Amino acid sequence: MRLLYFAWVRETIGVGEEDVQPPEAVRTVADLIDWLRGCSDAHAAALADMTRLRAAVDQKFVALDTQLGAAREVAIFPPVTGG
Amino acid sequence: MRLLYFAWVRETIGVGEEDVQPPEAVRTVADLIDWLRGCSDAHAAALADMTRLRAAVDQKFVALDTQLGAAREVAIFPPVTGG
Amino acid sequence: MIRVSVDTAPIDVGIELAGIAESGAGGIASFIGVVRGDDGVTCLELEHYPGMTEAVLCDLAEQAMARWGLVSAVVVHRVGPMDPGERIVLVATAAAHRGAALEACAFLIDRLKTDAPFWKREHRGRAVSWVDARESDGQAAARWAV
Amino acid sequence: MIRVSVDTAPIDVGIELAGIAESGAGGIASFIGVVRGDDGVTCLELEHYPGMTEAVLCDLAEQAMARWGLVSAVVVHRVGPMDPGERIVLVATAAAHRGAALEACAFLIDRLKTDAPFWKREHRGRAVSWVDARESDGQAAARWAV
Repeated sequence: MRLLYFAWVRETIGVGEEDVQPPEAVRTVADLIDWLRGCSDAHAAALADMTRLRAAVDQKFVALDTQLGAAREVAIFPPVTGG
Repeated sequence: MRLLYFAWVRETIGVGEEDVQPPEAVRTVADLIDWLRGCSDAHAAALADMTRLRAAVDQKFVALDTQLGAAREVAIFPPVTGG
Repeated sequence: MIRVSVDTAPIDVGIELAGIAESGAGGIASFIGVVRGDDGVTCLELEHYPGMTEAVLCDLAEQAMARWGLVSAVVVHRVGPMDPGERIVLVATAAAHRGAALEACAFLIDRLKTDAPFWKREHRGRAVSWVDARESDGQAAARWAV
Repeated sequence: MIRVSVDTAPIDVGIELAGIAESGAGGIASFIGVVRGDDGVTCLELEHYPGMTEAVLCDLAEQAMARWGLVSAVVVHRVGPMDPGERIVLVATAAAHRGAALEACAFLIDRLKTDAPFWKREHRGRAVSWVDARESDGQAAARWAV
């Protein structure tokens, strides 16, 4: 599974993208975030507060309790601030 | 008193402006229009239907029953269609 | 900053909008009216009441500046003959935030339609006719009553 | 006609708006977002999600075309670093009548703010901070729910 990070999530984790293979127990986006927190201190710091995070699965915005299913690309980022 | 005509009022009367000296009995814009109808056949044709006319006194839109007072410039025209 | 212009020259959108963004403006809203070419019109002529027109447009711009706390308001109206596709009018507003700019822009074009002394005449080949005022314009202007 | 662009190049308003008026458009509404220079910002950086951004903007433009019967919709968003006074975004809509163009323009900028994956970072001299999302943007977008 391809992961993308943006804005301060990217900065704090230190990379913009990475490939991961989460275990079977990771079923939702929230599960994935929870699991990623264990990957490094930087991940733990960036992903500490779930209320400050938003996500997209295969380039569609989704709620954090969304099932990952056959997701190929998951992006995690703060609320958007364009325009 | 200076009179200005615009759009089809101007075209029908045949001039864009003229100076007139209406009698004392002409007190409102409507009185003025009524009196102007007697000036020529062209005036009578242009000013026949009061509901199709609008007016400005000294460059401010006014209702047709407005007193002329010390008006120096009166404009008579159809409803505006700019923009 | 208020800028009002009534002129026979074509309207240059890039120049008009470049001049409007002063310090403090976060958003610029604009509306451009164009001569429609899809109903057989070959030429549109705009007549106006010199002096009164500029005074009305300045007054509307001042109202918009005060009501929406604008940084700038620009109203440029073309007069004389013009071809389909050419610009008749440009209204632009600059404000700190977009809501103010967008609302003030709608106010200016709605009220210009009913308050400014312009008259349109359409040519369709040799046929010439004065354009009638539209009921819907009165309704659009009325929604800005305070 | 729909045109969506996400690019690091400066936005040329004259070119973007000149291209939008096709036959049948009587009115063109536009909104331009500008980097404000009045609160100490020396540079604004825009990051985005390539691929998803363009897809979201196209989808919003298609929604606007259908809902307001537009002739054209243009969304141009700049990314990368930019200076105060520079344009961040241009949204423009063309329609037969002004009401549709003005409403669709407000819809596009309101929904872009909440739906498109852009993130702003402000530089104030050496201090750098990510911009927080605003509650008021969510409210502005919500009024377009059908």
